[in-house]
Amino acid sequence: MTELIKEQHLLDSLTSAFKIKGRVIRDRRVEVFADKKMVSGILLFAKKQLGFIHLAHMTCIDWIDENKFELIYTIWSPIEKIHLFVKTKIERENPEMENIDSIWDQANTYEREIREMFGIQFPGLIGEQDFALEDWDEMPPMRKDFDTKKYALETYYQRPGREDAKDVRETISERSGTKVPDFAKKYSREK
Amino acid sequence: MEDLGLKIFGAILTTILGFTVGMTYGGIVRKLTARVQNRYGPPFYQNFLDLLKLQVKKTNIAHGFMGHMAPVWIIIAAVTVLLFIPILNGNLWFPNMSFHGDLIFLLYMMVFGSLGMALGAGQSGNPNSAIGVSRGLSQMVGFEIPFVLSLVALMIQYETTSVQELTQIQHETGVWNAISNPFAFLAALFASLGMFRYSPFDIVGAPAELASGPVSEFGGKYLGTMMSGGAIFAFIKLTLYVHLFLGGAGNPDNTGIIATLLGLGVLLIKTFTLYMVPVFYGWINPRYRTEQAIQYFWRWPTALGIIGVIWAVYS
Amino acid sequence: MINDKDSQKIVDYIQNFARKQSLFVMAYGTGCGAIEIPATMTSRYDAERFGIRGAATPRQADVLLITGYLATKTLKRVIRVYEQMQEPKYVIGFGSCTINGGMYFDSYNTINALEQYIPVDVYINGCMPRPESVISGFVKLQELIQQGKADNGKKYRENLEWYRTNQKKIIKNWKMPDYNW
Amino acid sequence: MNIFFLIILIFFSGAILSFIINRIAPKFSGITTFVTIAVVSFLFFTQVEINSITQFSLGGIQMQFGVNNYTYIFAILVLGLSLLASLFSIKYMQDNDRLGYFYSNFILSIAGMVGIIFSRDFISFFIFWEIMTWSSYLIVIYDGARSSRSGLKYMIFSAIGAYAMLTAIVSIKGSYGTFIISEAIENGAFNFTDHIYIPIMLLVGFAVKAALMPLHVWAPNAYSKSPMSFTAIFSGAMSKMGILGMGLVLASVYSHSTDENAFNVLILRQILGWLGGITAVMATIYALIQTDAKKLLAYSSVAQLGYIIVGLSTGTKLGVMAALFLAIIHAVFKGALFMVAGAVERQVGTTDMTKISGLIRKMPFTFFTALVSIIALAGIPPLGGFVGKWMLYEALITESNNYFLVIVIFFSSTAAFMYSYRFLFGLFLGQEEKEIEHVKEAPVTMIIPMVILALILIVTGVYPGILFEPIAQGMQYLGYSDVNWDMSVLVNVWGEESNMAYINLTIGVVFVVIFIFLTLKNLKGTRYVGTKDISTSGEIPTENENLTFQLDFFKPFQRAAAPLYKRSMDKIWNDLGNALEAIFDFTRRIYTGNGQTYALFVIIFLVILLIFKNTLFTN
Amino acid sequence: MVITPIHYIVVPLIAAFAIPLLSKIHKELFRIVPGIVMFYNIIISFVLMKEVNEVGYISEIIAGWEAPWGINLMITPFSGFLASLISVLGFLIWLYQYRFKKVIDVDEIKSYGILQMMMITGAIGIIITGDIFNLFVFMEIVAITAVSLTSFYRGRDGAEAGFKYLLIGGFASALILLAILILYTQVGTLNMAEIAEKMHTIPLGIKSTILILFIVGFGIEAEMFPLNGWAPDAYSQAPGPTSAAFAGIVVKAGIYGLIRVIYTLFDIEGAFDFLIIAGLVTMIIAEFSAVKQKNLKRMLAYSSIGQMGLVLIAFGIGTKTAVFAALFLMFNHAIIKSLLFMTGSILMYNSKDKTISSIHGIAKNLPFVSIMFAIGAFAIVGLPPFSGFWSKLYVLTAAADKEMIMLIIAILGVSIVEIVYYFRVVNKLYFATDIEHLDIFKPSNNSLIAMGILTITIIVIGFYPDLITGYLHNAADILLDRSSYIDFVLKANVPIQ
Repeated sequence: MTELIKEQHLLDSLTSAFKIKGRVIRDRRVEVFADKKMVSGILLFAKKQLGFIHLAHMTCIDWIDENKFELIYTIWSPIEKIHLFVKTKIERENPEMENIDSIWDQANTYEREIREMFGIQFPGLIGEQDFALEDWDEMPPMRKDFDTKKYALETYYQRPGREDAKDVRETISERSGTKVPDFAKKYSREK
Repeated sequence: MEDLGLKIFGAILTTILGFTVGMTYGGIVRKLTARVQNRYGPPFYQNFLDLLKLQVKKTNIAHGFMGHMAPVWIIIAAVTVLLFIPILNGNLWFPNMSFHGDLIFLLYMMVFGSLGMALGAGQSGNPNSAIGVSRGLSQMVGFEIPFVLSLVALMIQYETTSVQELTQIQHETGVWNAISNPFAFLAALFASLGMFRYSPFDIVGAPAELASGPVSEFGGKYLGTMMSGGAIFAFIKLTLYVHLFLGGAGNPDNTGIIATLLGLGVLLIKTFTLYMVPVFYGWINPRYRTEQAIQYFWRWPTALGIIGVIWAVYS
Repeated sequence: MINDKDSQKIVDYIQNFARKQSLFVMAYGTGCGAIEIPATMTSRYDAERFGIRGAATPRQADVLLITGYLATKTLKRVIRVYEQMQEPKYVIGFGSCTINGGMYFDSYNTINALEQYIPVDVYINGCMPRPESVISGFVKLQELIQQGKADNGKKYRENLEWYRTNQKKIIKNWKMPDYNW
Repeated sequence: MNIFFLIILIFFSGAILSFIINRIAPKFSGITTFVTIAVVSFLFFTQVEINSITQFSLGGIQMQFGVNNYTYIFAILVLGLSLLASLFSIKYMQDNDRLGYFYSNFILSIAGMVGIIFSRDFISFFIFWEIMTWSSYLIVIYDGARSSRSGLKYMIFSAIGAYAMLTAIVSIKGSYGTFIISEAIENGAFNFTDHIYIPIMLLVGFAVKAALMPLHVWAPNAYSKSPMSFTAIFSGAMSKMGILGMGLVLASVYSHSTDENAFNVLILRQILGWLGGITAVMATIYALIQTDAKKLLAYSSVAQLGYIIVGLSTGTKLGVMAALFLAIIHAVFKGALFMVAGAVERQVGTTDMTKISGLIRKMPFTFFTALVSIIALAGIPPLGGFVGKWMLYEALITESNNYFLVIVIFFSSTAAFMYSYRFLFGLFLGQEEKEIEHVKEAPVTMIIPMVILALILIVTGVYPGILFEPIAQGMQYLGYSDVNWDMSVLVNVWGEESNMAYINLTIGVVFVVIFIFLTLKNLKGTRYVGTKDISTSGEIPTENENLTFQLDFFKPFQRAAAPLYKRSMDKIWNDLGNALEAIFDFTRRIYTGNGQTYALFVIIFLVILLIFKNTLFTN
Repeated sequence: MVITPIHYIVVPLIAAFAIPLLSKIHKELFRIVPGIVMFYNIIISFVLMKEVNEVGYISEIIAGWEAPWGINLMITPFSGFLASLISVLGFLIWLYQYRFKKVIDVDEIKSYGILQMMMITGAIGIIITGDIFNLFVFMEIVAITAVSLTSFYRGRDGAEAGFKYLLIGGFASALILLAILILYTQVGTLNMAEIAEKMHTIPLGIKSTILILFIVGFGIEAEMFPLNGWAPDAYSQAPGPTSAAFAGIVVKAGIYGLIRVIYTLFDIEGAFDFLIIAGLVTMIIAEFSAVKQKNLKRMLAYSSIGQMGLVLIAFGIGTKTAVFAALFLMFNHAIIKSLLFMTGSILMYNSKDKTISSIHGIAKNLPFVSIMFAIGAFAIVGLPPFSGFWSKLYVLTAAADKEMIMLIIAILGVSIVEIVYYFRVVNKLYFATDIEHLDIFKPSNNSLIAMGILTITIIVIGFYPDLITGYLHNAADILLDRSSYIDFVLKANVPIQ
């Protein structure tokens, strides 16, 4: 780990400033876990003080077992050449997150997508309710508890002969001599 | 009355000829283009099939009265102009009303069709159509300048504004205007690049940019009629060029059937050769922007045209 | 004379021949299939020798080529384009996705069978179909046209109720203009 | 009572009457105007004998009234157009205030024009000219503060022109001892040998009204700011008064030109011709970037007047005939077009083309007029405009050998297609605007004059001879002998002829055939759809969305022709105006307001005079 | 009743002394008596004018001493014309100011009517006298009354303007007096006809010096550049009716002095050319300055100066047509500029800061005044069919007869400038309605009548100039005939014994 000095240094400066946990994943990858309320402060600090001027990406993961959404902000410093992942978890019930499009304009796009796909509200977000979908009034489709197959079967005409569509992961894993991991089985389409 | 009957017959004959030749040339160009692109290409009669298909479409959409009238205007302009230029020099088979018409009339009458089409396109309300019209009119202002310069050069060189007269003079002296006033010819040739709207001057239709420009909203019989008008116009422009610069075709002293056919042959050869100029130029050039196209015409072709006029005055 | 059956046959033959030999294609490049179109049209496969060429607007087009999966959002546009085309008009479904949803069969926003929403003349199978199969599909369409079996515009008009029901089922907010059929 | 005095009396009493009637019943103000003009027209065309002369003296100056063949052309034009415009005006001006003011000035300006027509001496000519000018000025500023600036501009330029003219007039009196026009011509006032400035000054005076470059800058604003029913006359007839004068002067100059001054005349001819040509080009390219239909038409008027001046400048038979023919045709179609703009303005409330589109379904008759007039304007066969253009080109190429001017004119004429199309497209075509759904066709009294003008255009296109007859007689008065004309055949100097009737017959036949073919062919299969139903890559425009392409319509052309747009005459005049203002400011400062300074002035003046007394005063 | 020129002087003088007494009887008589006097003046003028037009000259000898020893009053058609013009204007101005609120409200109202009347009397005196010293005396009367009228409103500005006028006017008096002194030393007489007869005996150097002194002296009154510094202030600060009187009466008297001196007294070469140059410079500078003025009355003042320049030009051309034109011009200027000052004053009283921009759209409230102002403006810039056109035309014709093309261009060029500033005002009067005018100062009916008479005159003369041209031609003829004037005074009028 001696070669990851700049990463470690970055992590140190962040943890000392905010009292948060974090780790160096590998070279040029650093992640920190922050409380919901601290996120915007960390991002602003990273942007203004540490040179992370670019919001590369922003996404969301639905940890349905923990009953939490995890929001991940990926920011990039062209000087340090490090990707910093700022992760935070928020409750699934009435999810709400601070709007950061005042820090980066492009956050608006990501936030609208997340709002549409996961139903997370960002107060003060400008833009139409519809982002990619049109006239969608069901549960936000990227949530784990949304059953897309059931929805498709109900909504769309299914051509006969398509019922044999089986979960082929078993077969593929057998063919390649590996095992299907447990977590994958959990989310199998065939309950 | 007998004369009138002959004229009507001749008019129909001329129209059919112009239409056929124009369509065929278009087909041949498609074939040649395909060969240049290392393709097999459609048959040379493909244009006829396209036209027939368009004409037998079962439904047609018009956006209003001007939309309905647009193809009519084009055909009026095409046929009228066709009737007023000599197809074969002094041949009675073709009614050749050009005794009465002259170059200025032809210049303006050609615009008649464009204006009609522009109005039709305008009424459709499609923004692409309007943009196409705007570009087309702009480009027209571009290429008309060298074109008119070359025509003026011819007019003052021979003191006539009649196409028929110009052809006759070339026939009598045996010297083509292209040789007696090469600058004017070159200017006109450059202008023809814009006139035929092949690449790089295909900014009006501009595939992949404006849908198909002014005709965006036309289909079926309207599009078909416009296509026939366009084909006749192609023939008109070519014939006009041949008669103005390339010595014309036909022998006024001999109007027998064989001589007529011979004359037609000469006409076809000359027109086809001329037609290849813009087509060749188009194969190797990508599309200009509108202002580039206009400025293109306002530079060298205009200079050539001015030299041509001076040449005509002092020779 | 026109009412004469034989002469009508001849007229039909000629008309169908022209229609078959001159197909203006409105390629609706919805999915990954769009990449196959250039290959089909250019030097190597040269679809133009069959009289197939691109059309820029639906007004001029004869064939609507749906190349790939159709999201519900896209379907709305496809229906509009189809309705703007003028008869006779043909539709080619291109790729597995248009047939049964393909790999998107369980997606929450992709339709699974195109012919439920607009009448389809020819399906071309494959994911993606290669240009050869595309051309073969077109040739099949040409055969149908020659036989006079391919006029689905009329079918659509006659069964408009049924198609509309299907369309409205998935396009919830129906804000399409009404056409004076 | 003498018929001329009677006409003037009727006009003036009509003006006063319409002013008074407005106080009592505003509705009848317009009708009074119409009746006044109708009565005068009737009297003029029935009672006035051509070439009769009435002599009288006013203020010690001999004056003559009378009509000759040449001015008779303009009489037809002025009275005909005024009659139609006043009919149009009744409904157009209906809802406005201060109708009395408008109509009395309306009548006065027409009185001015008619007076100009039958003045045979320069003084009454000038008086009527000025009456016409200030009454039209008062109409230009009718619209209030918005137009007061353009009104002032108009008045200043008119004054420049009028005073140039007055200079020439008094110089004629001083040098040739007469105010009578025909006598002045006989005495050689326009010989162009000595007193060259006399015809030039007169030409400058007329050129202002004819909006010749560089004196045209008032025209676009004045034309577009005054009420349209007046602009129809303003641009159609009043500008022709300038043409009337120019034609008279130029014809005399040319017919009296001798070998000694041939070169001078040639220079004059070239300068005028080129000025006309440049006017045409510049006005055209400015017309096509306008977004206000009225302004577009105003610039277009300037351009068209440029053609007419080019025709006059040739001085050849065909050229002058072309100019006069174009003058009449221009009056007709521009009158019609301004009426169209007026009708649109009244029905829609604006003529901004970026705000209007798709009126064709709402106002079909208006569109018909606009279409016919635009075809005539663009000079496309088979309408009258083409005949004029044809003669102009023939004259330039065959008679005056001014080849490059042909190109300039042709460029302008081709570019004119662009703004012609812009006008039709901007107002009538394109998608229908949601906001103007309520719009209806204009009232009948507005439609009738427009349609009459459109029909005149069609008839003169087929039988230009109708107009050639009076023009030929008028030209004989100007000294052009042996003017040939035929009912429908155009002949150039080289003996080539074009038969308009023949051409029209051909066009008509082809039209009928194709139209029937297209209309009957699968009649049931043809669907007429609304303009919202367009192929927009599948996207559906909403109700309020208007996709019509209106802004920066000719942007590419503008970019291509950018050098032409750089120099603007307006700017040059503005700079000149600013420089003058600076001078005015400087002179104002001479008066310091300080008594001592003034006393100093007196002493200095006294001293200077005493010093220089021997040079100043001699026995 | 025999009417003789002496009535011009005697009646007002008696009236002036009588007014304070009469006012004890009734208050209104203050204002009415001057009007009666003015009206009587008109009667005298018309009678005399008719007579003089037939006879040629009328002479009246005062105190029994014959010319050249005594003082004589001379009525020529020229002076008769001016006298009637001044009388008519005087009466109209009286009519205008009668019940003129802004004048009545001031305390010095008693003196106002008398001053006005005396000013007019002085002006007429200048015109009809045949004695050069007498002329100087009348000049002084005019100057003194004018100065006191200028500072009538006892404000700071009025006082300043009055002071300037006093200063420059003092120069004028001194110079004229000096000129008369030198003249007297040379020829030993004060009678103008005799001076004129003996003029050729004076050496050129002295002669031109005298002329220059006269020119500068009268030039000050005639508003010649650069001697006219007093004028804009005086015009703008004086009460409305007085401004009109200045333009119509005082300036005319100054011009008369100048012309009488140059045309009758002197026989010197170059004086006419000098008049043209001086007039041209005056006109150009004044009209240019007028453009930038913000105060309407100042603008009118400059315009008035410019018009005077034009009159000087016309006199300078010196031909018969030119003199006729100059007379016509004087006539026009008197009636039009009076009208403009009358209407303009009313407009100005309605503006808070006395600027043109503050009377935007006032035509709505003052329709008649505005339209009369507009007609005045149209007339003064010379638009037909108003009277101003004809005079301008005759001036130009006169210039053209001498082929002075540059002069014509200059006159007309300046006319364009005139159009600019007058039409700017007309535009503003009518077509800017963004300012609300509340307490409007409206003219009384008698003012309206006075202005209306002037307006109608402008229009009538515009349509039918022959009404006065005949008389003016006659006046011009006789003005140019220097020897007959001398002969009449010195020979024909000598009583045969």
